[in-house]
Amino acid sequence: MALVLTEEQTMLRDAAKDFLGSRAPVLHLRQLRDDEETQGFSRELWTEMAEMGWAAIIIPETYGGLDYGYTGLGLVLEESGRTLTPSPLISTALLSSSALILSGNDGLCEQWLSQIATGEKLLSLAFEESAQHRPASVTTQAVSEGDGYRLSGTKLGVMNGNSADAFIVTARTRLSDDPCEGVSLFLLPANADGVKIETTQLLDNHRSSTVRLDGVFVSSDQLMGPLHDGYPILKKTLDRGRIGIAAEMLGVAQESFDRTLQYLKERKQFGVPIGSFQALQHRAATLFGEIELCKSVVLKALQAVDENSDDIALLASLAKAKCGQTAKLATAEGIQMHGGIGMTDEFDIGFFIKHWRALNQQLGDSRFHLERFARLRAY
Amino acid sequence: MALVLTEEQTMLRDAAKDFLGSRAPVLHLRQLRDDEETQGFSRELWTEMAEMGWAAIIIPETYGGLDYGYTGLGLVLEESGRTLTPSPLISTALLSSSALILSGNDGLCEQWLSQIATGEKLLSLAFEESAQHRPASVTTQAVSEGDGYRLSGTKLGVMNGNSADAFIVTARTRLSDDPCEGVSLFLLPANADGVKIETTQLLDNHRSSTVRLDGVFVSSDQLMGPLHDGYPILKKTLDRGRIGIAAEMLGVAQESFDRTLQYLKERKQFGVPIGSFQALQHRAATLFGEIELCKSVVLKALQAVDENSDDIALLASLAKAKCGQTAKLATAEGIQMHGGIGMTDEFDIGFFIKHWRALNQQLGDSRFHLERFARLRAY
Amino acid sequence: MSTDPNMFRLEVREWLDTNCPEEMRSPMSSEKDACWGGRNFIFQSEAQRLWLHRMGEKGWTAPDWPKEYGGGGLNREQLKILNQEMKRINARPALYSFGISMLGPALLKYGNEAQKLTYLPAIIRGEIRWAQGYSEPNAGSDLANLQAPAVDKGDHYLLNGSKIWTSYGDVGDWMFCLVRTDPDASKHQGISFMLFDLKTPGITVRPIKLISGRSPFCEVFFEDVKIPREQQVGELNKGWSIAKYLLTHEREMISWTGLSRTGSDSVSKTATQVIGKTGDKLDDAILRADIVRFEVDEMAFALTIERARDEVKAGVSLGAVSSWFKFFGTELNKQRYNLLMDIHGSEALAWSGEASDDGKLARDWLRTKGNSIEGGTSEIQLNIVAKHILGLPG
Amino acid sequence: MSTDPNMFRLEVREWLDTNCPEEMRSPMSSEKDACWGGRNFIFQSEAQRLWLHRMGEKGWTAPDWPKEYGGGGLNREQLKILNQEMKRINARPALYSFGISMLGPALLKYGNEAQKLTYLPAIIRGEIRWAQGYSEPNAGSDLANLQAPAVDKGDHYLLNGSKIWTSYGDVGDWMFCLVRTDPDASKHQGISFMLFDLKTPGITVRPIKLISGRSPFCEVFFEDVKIPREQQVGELNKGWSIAKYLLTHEREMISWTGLSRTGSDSVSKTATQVIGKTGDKLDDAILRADIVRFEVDEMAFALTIERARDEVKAGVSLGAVSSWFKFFGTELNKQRYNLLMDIHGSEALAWSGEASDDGKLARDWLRTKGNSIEGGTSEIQLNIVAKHILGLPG
Repeated sequence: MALVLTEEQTMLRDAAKDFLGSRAPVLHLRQLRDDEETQGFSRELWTEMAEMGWAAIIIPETYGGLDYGYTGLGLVLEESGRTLTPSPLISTALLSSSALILSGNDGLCEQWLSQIATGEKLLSLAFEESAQHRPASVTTQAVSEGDGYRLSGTKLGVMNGNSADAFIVTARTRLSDDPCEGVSLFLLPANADGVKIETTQLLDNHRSSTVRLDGVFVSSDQLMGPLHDGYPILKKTLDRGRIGIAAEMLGVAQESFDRTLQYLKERKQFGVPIGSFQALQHRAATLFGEIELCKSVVLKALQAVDENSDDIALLASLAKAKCGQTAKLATAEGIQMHGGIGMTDEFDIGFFIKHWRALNQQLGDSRFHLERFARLRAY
Repeated sequence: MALVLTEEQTMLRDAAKDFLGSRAPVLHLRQLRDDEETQGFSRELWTEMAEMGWAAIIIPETYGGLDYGYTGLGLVLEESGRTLTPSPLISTALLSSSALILSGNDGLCEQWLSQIATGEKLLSLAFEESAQHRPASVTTQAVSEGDGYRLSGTKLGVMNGNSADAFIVTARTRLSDDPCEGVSLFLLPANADGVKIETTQLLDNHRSSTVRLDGVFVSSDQLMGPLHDGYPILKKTLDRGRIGIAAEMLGVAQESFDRTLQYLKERKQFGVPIGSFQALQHRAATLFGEIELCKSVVLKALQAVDENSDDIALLASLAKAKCGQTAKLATAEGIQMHGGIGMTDEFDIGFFIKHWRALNQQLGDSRFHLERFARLRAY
Repeated sequence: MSTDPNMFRLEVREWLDTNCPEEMRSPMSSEKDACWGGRNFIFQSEAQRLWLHRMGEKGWTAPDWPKEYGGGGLNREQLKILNQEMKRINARPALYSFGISMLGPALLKYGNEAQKLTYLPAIIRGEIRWAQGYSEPNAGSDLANLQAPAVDKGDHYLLNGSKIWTSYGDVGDWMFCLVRTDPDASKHQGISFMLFDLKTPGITVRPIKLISGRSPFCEVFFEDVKIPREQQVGELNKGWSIAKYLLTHEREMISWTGLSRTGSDSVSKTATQVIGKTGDKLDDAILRADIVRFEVDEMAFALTIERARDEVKAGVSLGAVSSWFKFFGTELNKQRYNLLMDIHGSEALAWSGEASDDGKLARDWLRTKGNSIEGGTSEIQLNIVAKHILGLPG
Repeated sequence: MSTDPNMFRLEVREWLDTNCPEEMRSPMSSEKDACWGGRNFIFQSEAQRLWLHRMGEKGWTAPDWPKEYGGGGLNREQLKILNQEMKRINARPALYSFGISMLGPALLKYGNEAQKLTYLPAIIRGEIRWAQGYSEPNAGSDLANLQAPAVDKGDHYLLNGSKIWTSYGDVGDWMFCLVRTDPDASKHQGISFMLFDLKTPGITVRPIKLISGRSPFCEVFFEDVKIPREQQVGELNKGWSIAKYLLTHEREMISWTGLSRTGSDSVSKTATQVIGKTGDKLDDAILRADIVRFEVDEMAFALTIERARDEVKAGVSLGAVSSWFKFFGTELNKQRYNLLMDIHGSEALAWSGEASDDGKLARDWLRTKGNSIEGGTSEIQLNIVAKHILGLPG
């Protein structure tokens, strides 16, 4: 596939840009924060986003979706990175939908995907058990009991955990020397007995929850994918999520850079625009190039998912690592080049570095993916 | 000890600067190269350097030395790095003398140190067995025979191997699970039966030899230090060598930077000196700071040796790593900032990057010492 | 006091023994323990009040200032002895004061006799807490581009405009301030240095919230503020010399930031505790490579500060090199906090709640981003190094 | 030839089948296999001579140039087909030529009819090997600062001065050259573009030795060299336009350097072979961290080139972005060789001897240092990006 957008994709992106620019600019995030809205995003806005079709982009038509592919969703994520719009796009529309689709569990797909598509229901993945990203390290136990399982354990860093109607949970159903074996995936209603949710406000005003499972019963039909062999589904799901987060970080980097560039042209010091200083010019030019690199890796990775290529894992780590590094640089340069004003809460540029920090952490930070890139390349 | 030079040390450094500047500027290296002088250095000049006392700086007075300490030798090495003067300062005056002194073998010290001090005899360490620096990886065998040992094996990267009157050689006298155990040090005359020396011209025009030992007999009194336990002596010797090489790299970095700075002030482009371009100014200012860091670590490390501090190993790795990185940057910026002219052989700046490359490699490159720094700090 | 060093030491020891309250003989547990004095300050304890009072009366809050203005009048050697003796008993500083660290030296150099007699004793006794009025919203790195006009009205000036980045502007008593007294002169001319009470009518103070949350910084607005003529310091329109004198001072104070981890764990130790080791190596190979590069620089910087201190002791002046220290120290500190955030993973993302002490790590991390901006940006420091140390043109 | 694509393809296939000698149907084993043509060139084989002759006669050494000047006259689609068919049989390029890649397009755009008829056919047949005369010792990055004066003497110009960095100046036949024809005009005015035979009396050529050893670069000195008036191309004193046209061309050619490892092993593969692995990880943890950062950039750059090519196909012009490609590609290549040198340890230090192929790796490494200087320094490329893409002022 050529590394250019189709006309249709360009239209989707432009529509996303228009919608987010008018309905959910950075001011929207600021207001949510200042209003101390506890979900961290606007449910109303999510309904509108769902009406735009964004909750349904990757969902197959059979389940009420648009079946428009990951490249399309990636473009929307990139634009929502530009406006820092908080929403369940990643947690529900990307990660949970992917897990459901990949699980091949038709019953659960029918039950949930159509309601995700309309924006009515929200799901979140609950799989982390430490502050570091270690998806294979699952100590949550699922003990067989009657026509189901009893789950006990604690899940950390569950994105939008306090808004979720249900969780997709990893649990160990069989002990194994290989930590990737013996793990199963369950779909667990958030209101099930024994589920306790504690939610934390993050630095970017998103919400992350600790979900405690104290002998929670799930029936067998809530099992997603094969028993004992849910990890491959999780892994594929995470790679899709990583690529989506990379797309969002690209948007964060690009917008942070655009604003900084604008500032360099406007702000005068010593009688000239600060953008005429060569040291800043070279740094800006270097950053421009880094963002160009990100555009290529993100598009390639998104297309790889749509083509079901063999390189998804490698490209996911490439994209997550590279976009994480670049957005770090772009947002840090954003503050430094804005000077004192950039340090004030009144100014928007600081929101970008906060959101980068959270995105970079999720599903493995840059170093995690550098490590994985090397392993995938056998060194 | 205060991190400043004493008056006496300043005088020594000034004397070294005067001598090397007049007797052995970079032109001296160029002539040796163009004349295809096969030793890679001038024996005549070495005699003069010995007359200045430089071959005797660290040698105790009992063996005809000046007992002036490593800080003094480091200052001379720094200056010889500025002029890129090739000489056996590192291979003989620093490494071999250190090994002899540390070995505590009074007989060998008496025999050799006084002749090193006068510049009459040259020694080299022969301990590397691979292209990577792995001092504990010793496969050369020493088999006990009569009143001595028979040595077989191949030593690589022996500095000034073709000029040496004798080698200090590592050989395995006992097998052990710990590679650092069972290694002994021998002093081996270069003309002993079974010694074969093959010499290579290096990119900086220094000479490095492969020394093949084919059942070479050494008598027991040529054993330096305790039998089976020579590695600790080697290790201490290498740390002293690393600090000395760091001092020389500091000189390389400083001189390369000074010349580049001069060029930035003189060379005009677009009607102004190129040194007025802010991007180059910031790079120059950053490099200035890196060199300041190197000055501190080199002086601290040299003083640590003179004080026999517990931190010698950590400081040696700090100095070797930091000076290696800085000289890399300084010499690369040297060429880049000189532009096309810097790429020509006619101009001297290219000699600096070549010598940096060789120095950085010797006794472990920057990464080797970063790795070691982390290990010494227990992470 | 005695001029003989040994006698002096004994006298100091005795005086401290008698006068330093027991509660003041332990290291401060946090910034909150600092005594800033001034009319708005609420003493944490009677001991704190007493300690300031006694030290102020003795003149030892400014031990090397002349006795005639209430200072300690100590010479270099005596000052060293006083410091040693205070350290010996862990005596806390009796007073933190911009008056002592910044304004005082400027007054001693540029003030007239009346001004010295008016302000210096009050500074020494901790009666006035000073705020600094330099930066303006549109000046940025180009500090001399300040605009706030002070118009000569005979016995007073009339000040308008505003100042930004005034530390503790909301709790300070008086301000030392750069104002423009000649709008027609070139940028560096026409600036004057004035002192005034922040209670003067026409002054509004607004605290600035940073990306990390609350801050001591304020914006201060002036509307026809009357400044009596005698509160103008130094020559009229020559205030830029005083500003430069104070800035050099400030830069040297900030430059040691890079080593601010005193007392806390090293990055590598934190990493091994949080992430763990396999064998003897940290469990994250890439992070380990980044940490070792950082710690090599950190150690090299610490040694360079040690060397600089030794050189200063040996009589070498630090000069423009302080700009490089400021640059490198603040960049190191930013790196340190980037690494600490990375090490703590998702836990470091918390912004509120008890577990994270209201997101302390995240807020500290964000705060470090300002290190390379405040007190002269990194870019300005590199410009200074290029021009004043390396002698590059332009 | 047929205008129908399918027919054309068959005709090409048949012609190649008949005319491309067997020996020319395999990839070149080294640079030495390249055919440069010209009067000094020594053909390596009869097949090489024949292949150039036949392709030249056909006009397919310049397949899309107009037929009237001896070119192939192919349209875009036909050109693509010819390339595909040549690739299919591994046919080597019949001719490497600055005349075709650089001078030709400029002549087609700026030359007069007589010049086109004189030079283009000879270029196409590989009869003239061209050298470029742009840079001068004192010009550096400021290319327009060239001085070599060509004084109007009626039917000829008289040229003095010198040129530097002329590739293959010692084996070339003719030079295309920028000279100063109006010393009083502003820098970019007063430059003219001229062609002349390097055998013209008064020309001395001196090869330049680089830090890596021998090089194709030369310095060319002029002493009262007579250039006939009809060999001046384009408008007098307007040569800078031609120069700019050619430079853009050159930059795009150099920009792909970063990917020049085609056919050789990746850095990580070389590392694992030379240094070894423990378990599944390279035996040097710090090096591994550096390699993975490099390979991430390398892969991202490869994908960005792929994207740029796809965008060009989709009709987007590359424009000033080629400057960034040049910058990044050459920086990557320098990094690659730094890593390769590090990996090979002390073996990489050899400068002579058979074992090291006369220090090939060390020489290649040193040669890469010039990548970010030649064809416009990295600094110039970043300036161009800042000004022409980002629109920054100054």
